[in-house]
Amino acid sequence: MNWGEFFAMNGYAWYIWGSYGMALLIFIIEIVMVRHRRALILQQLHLMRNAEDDMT
Amino acid sequence: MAINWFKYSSPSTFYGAAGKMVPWFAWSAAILFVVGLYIGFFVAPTDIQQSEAYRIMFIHVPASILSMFIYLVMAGYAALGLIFNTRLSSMMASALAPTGALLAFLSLWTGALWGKPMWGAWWVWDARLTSELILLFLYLGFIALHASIDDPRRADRASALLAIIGSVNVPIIYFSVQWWNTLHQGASVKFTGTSMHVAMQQGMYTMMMAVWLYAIAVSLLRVRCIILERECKAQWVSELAEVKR
Amino acid sequence: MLEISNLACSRGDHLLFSDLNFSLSAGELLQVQGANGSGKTSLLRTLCGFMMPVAGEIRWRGQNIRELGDAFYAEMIYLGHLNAIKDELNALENLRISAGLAGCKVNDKQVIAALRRMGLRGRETLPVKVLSQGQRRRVALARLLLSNAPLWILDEPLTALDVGAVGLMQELIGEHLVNNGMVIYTTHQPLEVVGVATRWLALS
Amino acid sequence: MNKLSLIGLLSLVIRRDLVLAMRRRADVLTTLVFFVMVVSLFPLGVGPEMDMLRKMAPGVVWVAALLASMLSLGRMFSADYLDGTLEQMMLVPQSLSVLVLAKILAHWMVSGLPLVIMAPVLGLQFDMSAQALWVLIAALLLGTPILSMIGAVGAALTLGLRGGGALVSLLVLPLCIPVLVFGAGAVEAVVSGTSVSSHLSLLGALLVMALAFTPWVTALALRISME
Repeated sequence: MNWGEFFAMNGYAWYIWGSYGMALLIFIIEIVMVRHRRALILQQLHLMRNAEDDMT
Repeated sequence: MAINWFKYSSPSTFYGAAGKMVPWFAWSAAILFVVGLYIGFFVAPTDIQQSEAYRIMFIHVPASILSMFIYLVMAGYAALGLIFNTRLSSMMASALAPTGALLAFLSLWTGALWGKPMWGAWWVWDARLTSELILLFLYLGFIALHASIDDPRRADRASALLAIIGSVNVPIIYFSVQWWNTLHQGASVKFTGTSMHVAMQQGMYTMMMAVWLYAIAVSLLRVRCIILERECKAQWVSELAEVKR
Repeated sequence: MLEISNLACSRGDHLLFSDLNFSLSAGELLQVQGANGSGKTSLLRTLCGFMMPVAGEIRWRGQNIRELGDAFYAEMIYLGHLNAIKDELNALENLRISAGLAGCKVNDKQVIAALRRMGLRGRETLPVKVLSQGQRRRVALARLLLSNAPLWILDEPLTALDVGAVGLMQELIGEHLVNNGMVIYTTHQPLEVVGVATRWLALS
Repeated sequence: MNKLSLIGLLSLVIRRDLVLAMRRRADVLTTLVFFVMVVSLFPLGVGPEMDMLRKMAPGVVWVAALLASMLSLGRMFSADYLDGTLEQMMLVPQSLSVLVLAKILAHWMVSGLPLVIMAPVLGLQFDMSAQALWVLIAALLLGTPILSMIGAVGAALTLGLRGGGALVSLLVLPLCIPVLVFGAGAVEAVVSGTSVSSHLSLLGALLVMALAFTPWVTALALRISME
C-alpha cells in the first residue's frame, strides 16, 4: 500500500482527515488553554507573594 | 486501618496527588491513541457498505459516549458538592464541564462529516445527533451559569442544581427526541453493529479508553488551576515550590 | 433561648467574623455594633438562616435552627433594609399580606389598629406609592404589631424615621420585652428603652 | 392570632400576585402581544401557501408560546427580590415549596392561560381544523404549566444576575424540549390521524412529575440564590 492511496482514503479524505484534524485541534487548544490558565494564576500568586514580602 | 478518605477531599492534598497522577494518565492516553489509530487505520478492514468513511467512527463514537458519560460524572460530583458541601467535588464538576462540552462539539462535528458522505447532508435530524446537540446546550448552560455568578459558593451550588436537573432530564429528552424521530420517520443510521469486524471493535474500544484517559488528565490539570484560583489566599499555596520559585 | 456558639461567617472568600458566642433569653435586648462592612447584616441574615455559617451553631430553645426550619420561622420576625412592601398595593393590603406570609391570619380591624398605632391614620387605603420614605418604613414596622413571634430581628429599624416614630419604636420594643420577647437589632442612631439594660455585641 | 393554613397561604399568595398583575396590566399584555406577533409574522417569512402553513401551525404556535413564556420569566421573582418581599417569603413558617407553587400557579394564570385562550384564534390564521384546534388547546393547557414550572427553577437560579434574561433562556429552553415535542406532536397526530391520547398522556405525566418536583427544587434554588 502506498501513502498517497492511504491519504486519499478512497475519496473520503476530506471527511476523515477533517474529523481527525478537528479532534487534534480541539485537544491542542484545550491543553494550551489549560496551560495558559495555570501560567496566569501562578503569575498572580507570584505577584501576591512579592507584595507580601515587600510589606514584611 | 481505615483510609481517611476525607484527607483526599481536602484541596491541598488533592492538588499534590493530582499533579503526580497527570503524567500517568497523559502518557497512557498518548500510547493508547497511537495504538487505537494504528488498529483503526491499518488493521481494521475496509467496510463493504461505507468504504473508508466509517473510520470516522473511531473518534466519533468515543467522543459521543464520553461527552454523555462526563455529564453524568459531572452531575455526580456536583451533587456530592451540594449535599456534603465538599468544595473539591464542586471544583471537579466545574473542571469537567469544558472538556465535556468540547467532546460534545467534536461529536457533532465528526457526526456531520460522517453524515455528509453517508446521508448526503451535513446535518440530519437523527435522534442521536439531536440529543448530542441538546447535551451541548446543557453543558453551555452549566458553564454560563457558573461563569455569571461572582460568589464562588453560590456559583457551585446553583450550577450543581442545574446539572442535577439536567441529568434527570437527559433520559426524558432522549426519549422525546427518539419519539419525535420515529414519528417523522427521519433518517437514522444504524451501523452494521452485529457484523462489526473484531478489529473495528478493538480499535473503537482502544480509542474510547484513550479519550477517557485524556479527559481525566486534562480535567485534573484544570482542577489544579481551579484549586489555585480558589485557594490563592491559603497558607499552603504560598508554600508550594512552583509559587516560591 | 437563642444561643450562638463559635459562629463564623464569610461573604465570598472574605471571613467577616469568627468565634462569636452569645445567648439571648426572654426579655433581653441586644444591639449589634460595628463599622460598615463588619458583618452586622450578615450576622442577622445568618440568624434568619439565609446564609450558612462557615462554622458554629445557632440554637433556638436548644435545637439547631437548621433542623428546626419552619418551626423556628414561626417564632421569629425579621425586618431588613428593604421594606418588603409593594408600591402598587395600599398599606392595608400590604400589611394583610405580610402578616399572612408571617403565618398569621389577621382581620382588617387588627390591621387598621396596627396602622393607626404607627401613626398612619387616614393613610390606610392610599397606594403606598404616594407615601413618604418614613411612612413606608412605618408600614413595614407595623408588621411587628401583628405578629406574636417572641424573637424580633431588626436590621436598621430606625432609618428614615422621625423623632416621634423613634419614640414609638422604643415604646414598642419596651412592650415586647415586658411580654418576654427578645430583640436583636442594629442601628446607627441611639435607641433607649426605659427600664431595660441594652446588651452590646461589637463586631470588629 | 390564628395560624394560616397551607391552603390559606396558597390562596393568599395567588390572590396577591393576581392583584399585582392586574395593577401592572401592561406587562401581561406585552407577553400576549409578543406571542400573537411572533405567530403572525411566520407566514410573512415563509410565504402564504396554506398547505405548508397548516403543516407548520402546531410547531409555530408551540415555539412562540415557549418564547413568550421565557419573556415573562424575569417577572416571576425579580420584583419581589428587589423590594425585599422575597426575604420575607423565605421566612414563611408553613412551607416555602407551597408558596413557590402558588407563585408558579399565579404566573401561569397571568402569562400561560392567556396564550391558551389566544391560541385557537391564531390557529384559524393557519387554517387549522376544529378538531386540531381542540387538541391544541388541550395540549397547551397541559404543557404551559410545565413551562412555567421549569422556568421557575431557571428564574430562581439566575435571581439578581446580570444578563439574567438571556441566561435564563439558555438554561431553560433545552429542558423544555420534551414539552415542545409532545405538545406539537399531539396536534400533528390528530392531523395525520394517529393516536392523540398517547401524546397527551405523556404530557400529563410530565405535568405530574413537574408538579411533584419543581416547587421543591425552586425553593432550594431560591435558598441558594438568596445566600
